[in-house]
Amino acid sequence: MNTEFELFPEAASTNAPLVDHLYLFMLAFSCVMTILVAFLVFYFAIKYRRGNNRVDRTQTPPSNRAELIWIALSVPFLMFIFVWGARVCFALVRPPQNAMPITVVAKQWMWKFQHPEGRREIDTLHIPINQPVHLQMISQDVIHSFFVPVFRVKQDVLPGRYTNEWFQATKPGEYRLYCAEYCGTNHSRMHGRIIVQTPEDFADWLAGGTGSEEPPEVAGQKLFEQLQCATCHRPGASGAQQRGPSLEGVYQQPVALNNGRTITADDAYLRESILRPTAKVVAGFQPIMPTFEGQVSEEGVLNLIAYIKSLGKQGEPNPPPSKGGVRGGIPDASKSKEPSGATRSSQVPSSDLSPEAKGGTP
Amino acid sequence: MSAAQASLKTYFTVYALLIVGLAATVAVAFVHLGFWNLPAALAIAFFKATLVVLIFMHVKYSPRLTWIVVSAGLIWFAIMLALTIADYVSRSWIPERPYSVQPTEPQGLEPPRSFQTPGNKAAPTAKAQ
Amino acid sequence: MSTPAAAPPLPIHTAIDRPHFALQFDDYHQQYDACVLGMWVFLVTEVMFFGAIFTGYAVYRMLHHDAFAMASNELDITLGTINTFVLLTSSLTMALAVRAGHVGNSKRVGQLIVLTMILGATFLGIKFFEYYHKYEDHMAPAFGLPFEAPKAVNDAGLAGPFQLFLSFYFGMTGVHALHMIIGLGLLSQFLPRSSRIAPAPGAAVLSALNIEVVGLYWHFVDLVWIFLFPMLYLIDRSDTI
Amino acid sequence: MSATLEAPAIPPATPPTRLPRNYLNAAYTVRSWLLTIDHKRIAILYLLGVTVFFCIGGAAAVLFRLELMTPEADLVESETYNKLFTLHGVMMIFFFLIPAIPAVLGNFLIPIMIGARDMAFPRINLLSWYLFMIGGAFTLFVTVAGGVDTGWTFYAPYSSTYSNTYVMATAVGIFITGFSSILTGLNFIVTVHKMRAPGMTWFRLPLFIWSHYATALIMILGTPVVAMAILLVALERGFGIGIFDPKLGGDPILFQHLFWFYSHPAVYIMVLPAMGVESELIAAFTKNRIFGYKFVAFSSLAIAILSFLVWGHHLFVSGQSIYAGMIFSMLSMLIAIPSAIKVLNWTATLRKGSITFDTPLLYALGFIGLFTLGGLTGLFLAAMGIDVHVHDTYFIVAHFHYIMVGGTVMAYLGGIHFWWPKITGRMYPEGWARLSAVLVFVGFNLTFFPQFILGYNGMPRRYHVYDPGFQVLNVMSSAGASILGIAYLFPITYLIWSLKYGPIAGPNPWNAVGLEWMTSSPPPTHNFAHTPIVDFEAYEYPSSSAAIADTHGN
Repeated sequence: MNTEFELFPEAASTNAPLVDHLYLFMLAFSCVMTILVAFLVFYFAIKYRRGNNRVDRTQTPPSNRAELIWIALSVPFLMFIFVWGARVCFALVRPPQNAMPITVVAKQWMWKFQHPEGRREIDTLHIPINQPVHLQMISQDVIHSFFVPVFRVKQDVLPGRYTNEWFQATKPGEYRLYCAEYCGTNHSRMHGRIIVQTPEDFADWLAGGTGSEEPPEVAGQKLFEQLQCATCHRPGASGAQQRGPSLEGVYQQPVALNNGRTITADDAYLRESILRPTAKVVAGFQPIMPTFEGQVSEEGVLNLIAYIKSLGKQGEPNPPPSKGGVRGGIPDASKSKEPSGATRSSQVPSSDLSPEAKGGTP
Repeated sequence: MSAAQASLKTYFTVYALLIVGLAATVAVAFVHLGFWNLPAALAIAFFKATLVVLIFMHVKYSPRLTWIVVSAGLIWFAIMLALTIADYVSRSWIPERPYSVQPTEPQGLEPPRSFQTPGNKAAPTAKAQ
Repeated sequence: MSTPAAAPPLPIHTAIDRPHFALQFDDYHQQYDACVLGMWVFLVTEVMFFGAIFTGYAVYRMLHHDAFAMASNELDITLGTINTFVLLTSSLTMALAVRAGHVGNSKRVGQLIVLTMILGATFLGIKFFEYYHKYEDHMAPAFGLPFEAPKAVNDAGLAGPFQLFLSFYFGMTGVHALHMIIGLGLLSQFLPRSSRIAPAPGAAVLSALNIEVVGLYWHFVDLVWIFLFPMLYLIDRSDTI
Repeated sequence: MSATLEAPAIPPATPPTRLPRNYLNAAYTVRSWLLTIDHKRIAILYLLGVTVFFCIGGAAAVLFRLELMTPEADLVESETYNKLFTLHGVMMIFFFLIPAIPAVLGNFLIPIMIGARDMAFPRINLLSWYLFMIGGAFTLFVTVAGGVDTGWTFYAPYSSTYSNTYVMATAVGIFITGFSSILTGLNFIVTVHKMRAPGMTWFRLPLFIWSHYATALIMILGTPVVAMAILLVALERGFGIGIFDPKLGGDPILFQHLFWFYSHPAVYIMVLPAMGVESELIAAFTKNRIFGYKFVAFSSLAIAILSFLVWGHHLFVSGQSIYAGMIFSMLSMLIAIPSAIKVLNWTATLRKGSITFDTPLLYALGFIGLFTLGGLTGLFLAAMGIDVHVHDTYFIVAHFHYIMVGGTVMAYLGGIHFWWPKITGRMYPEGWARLSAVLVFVGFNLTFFPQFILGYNGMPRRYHVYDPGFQVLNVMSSAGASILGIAYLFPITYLIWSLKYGPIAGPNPWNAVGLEWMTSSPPPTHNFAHTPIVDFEAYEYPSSSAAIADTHGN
């Protein structure tokens, strides 16, 4: 919480120095240029004022040498800044391999976090020091923006699509989190806190959780069974009665589609295949899977995806989650039977089902 | 000022070509060309459009300024379309790891624990200190 | 005043000794050039106006290709083709009217303008019939009307993009129809008036200019439909034969 | 500047011999004003409208600057605060910055500067004013009825589904005002192409005309796209046709693409005319030929063309792909070059001139300094690495205010003072004018320089409640805003005062070179007794032309 006046913001992440170096370089360049222009203006204004006729005003024939030199100098310099800026942005965008995945769901004027161990938080995020953290974010209503000034990171959180962000904290402490994209009445009250702790404190905090929150893949498995997904996606089954492609180890593997294109199965593809199944049908299967739009909440989808990721082939762990984006539309497995509302078991945590599903017919 | 007037015959030939173009574009739609359906439809539409612009709208006989204005309209529409589509096409390309800009491993402090995604069942246990 | 280069000769038949032209111009040629250039610059703004919604359509067609193909097959292709034919014919009659205007044969101009307006009205008639047809099938995605996509689309979970296509269909053809109505309004100024009102001096010359300008607008509206028809109606009809 | 509305701004019956027969005293009836097709009277009508809207936008700014004195919310509620900054944004951009210089100074001067009797389409010129006022009426109705709280950018999911304020009426208002801008642009292009006096070749045109021609190109090519984008939001909101709705598979970023395709070139619609005024002021008060006339002229066109290729730098963190971001970042770097050339050439024009420090030149020199700072901070934002951190913070607010207020408003005030004798035939009081120029410069810098620091510290934009750590800089900014607010009241008062008591200015009080100074001031209804034949170069000032006539070879 920055309560005291500061001229330059604190830097508390591995990427912050990269941004600061570029910023200070540009600051220096701007000061030099402004002083140069200001000096020239004052010098000429005073020297060539009308009253002063001791100065020679013979005109030299106009030559465009000065402008050409100016263009020749500025183009390479501008390209240099462009490349430097792009390199810094690449570092900000590509999460390292061993990042801790945290899911963020932004809602009008609050942030909901979920740790891989299942711990859920609202408006505050506990992270260990020196541990790259990869945030997978989605919004339930309007566009928000996850902005932590001391980490020098910002990424809009969009409704209907995952966006990613990563940082690695270097200094323990409590830092401010803002929503940077205007999102309505309490936009200015949608701030939160990032609490960076040493690994030991973080472990204690993690253990100290109420324990009732199971990890997302366990919640996902329950939801998977309760929605009878297994009838088509029977693990290990193959041959005639296989109506849906098996999901073991499908995460991040190339998937052939029935319109001839192949695509890697990342989070965005899995999410779209749950909500709009026949957008991209896997080769060799019929587009008969019903949509679950409106029956499963955002948290539910995230849990299902976590479960699918956990279905890695025995022994060989799945590669890490990578930055998803809007896929060109890939259908997923199909399912034969419509899940009837009656057989819903009660033990599924209520937040996984979307309000409509709980509240009655979707 | 379109001083030279196109003869009546030209108007009717252009009209005939337009009708042929219409028939062609409808026919092509019923043939499954997969990816090539769109370019074919666009090509026929552009052919018909250039006919209308050059003859019916007298651009063929107009001064050079009219040509510039017409092409400016096309070019600006192309700029908007191309740069917007460029964003949508390249969204799913995942940037490779920049070789030189590695996040500096802070010395002295304990190395980041190798955190596997929840794929393997063993929940990442904090290192027993 | 454009630089006093050799002004191209006036169309022979309309050479009237003192052509009536607006005060701020110096001669008829300058007014003619200015008005034609003005209309062309306005047509560029129209290209960008339609271009914006075409860009939106192109982006969504790329993102939801299958849903758009299914939705496009819901549109009635025969009515679409007839409509295009009607509009191309109206473009021909408009071009002939402009030519007759230059030749100064005002009786012929009146006939051709009436023909063009009839064709334009037919186009609008067919268009609104198609809208009504969609409204009946509960496929008009506006005003909170009941909107049910066909069973196959709903099962496939593509009801969203299906409605998106129809939103674009109604949006684009609606704006185009609005431009048609404005066009009909502009054309109505050339309808043959009763002979009692004596035409103002130089009216024939001015009407030749006005017809040329309105002709450019009408041809532009036809141009937009030339692109609209294949984009909306003919995405992929191969599996419907 | 803004006389009372019912009596048109006509000087009282001074002895007729003093003020010649001109467009102002040609007729006094209200009908002669409201149905005028004289481009000079339309310019005066625009002047009144633009000033009223500037005052409304300015009042909103002062109000929320007061609110931001304290971290907590104590002056207004959050909804009201959001409505205030939206009103400030919409009023200032659509109803002041875009129409100000082109519609007031451009309408008045372009026909006179090229030796024409009037615009190519005078009736369309009047229609443009009516559309502008109707659009303004819509926005005023919205302000009175309850305000709109989406910000001037109207981003899709919030403006189309989640906001329950008067978004629809504001969208219609801006849609109508967009067409006023299109018609003005259309008029400028056709007039410059077809209505130039004999001998007025393209390279004898004043640079004022070049920059307004480039601005007209942007108005023509950009405005229809935002008209369609806002129409789509209105369709989605009013008729339930989902276009940017993510549930239907729509993409809110598509709205941002269409919106910024216009809105970045729109910032060049705001600054290019100011550059045109700047060239005129520098040439007139240094009595010197503009250094590198052709470079300055073509850099206006280069800015107009390049401005359509760079809009993606507004979407670096909005989920746009990084590769598209790289294309936009590189192109955004290139657009800095034409602006840099203009600043270089203005500074070089000062060399070997004979400079008189009248008020317009004070505004012009202020423009050079502040526009340089504004332009350089633009380079920060073009570099993707920094923009990720400073996007949607006060760094951005400071950047565009340096260009808009430091650039466009300073040049607008400079232009109004420079051509005031030509518009009204009377001189303004020099002493008061210089004081207000200095006050504007000081107040401006005190308001917006602290915001650069606030921005990099991480204070987000559009925040009603902020952290205590930012309070010191916010209080400085609010102090500056009060100085700026008062400084803007000075010109309004002494210019109205000058209508009655200002000394009679002759046809060329500044003895500047240009067709507008060759006719009486205020000029007659048809600008020139007989159409002038132009046989002199653009800025042929006697003191410098003698030495150069032979070397120039004509």
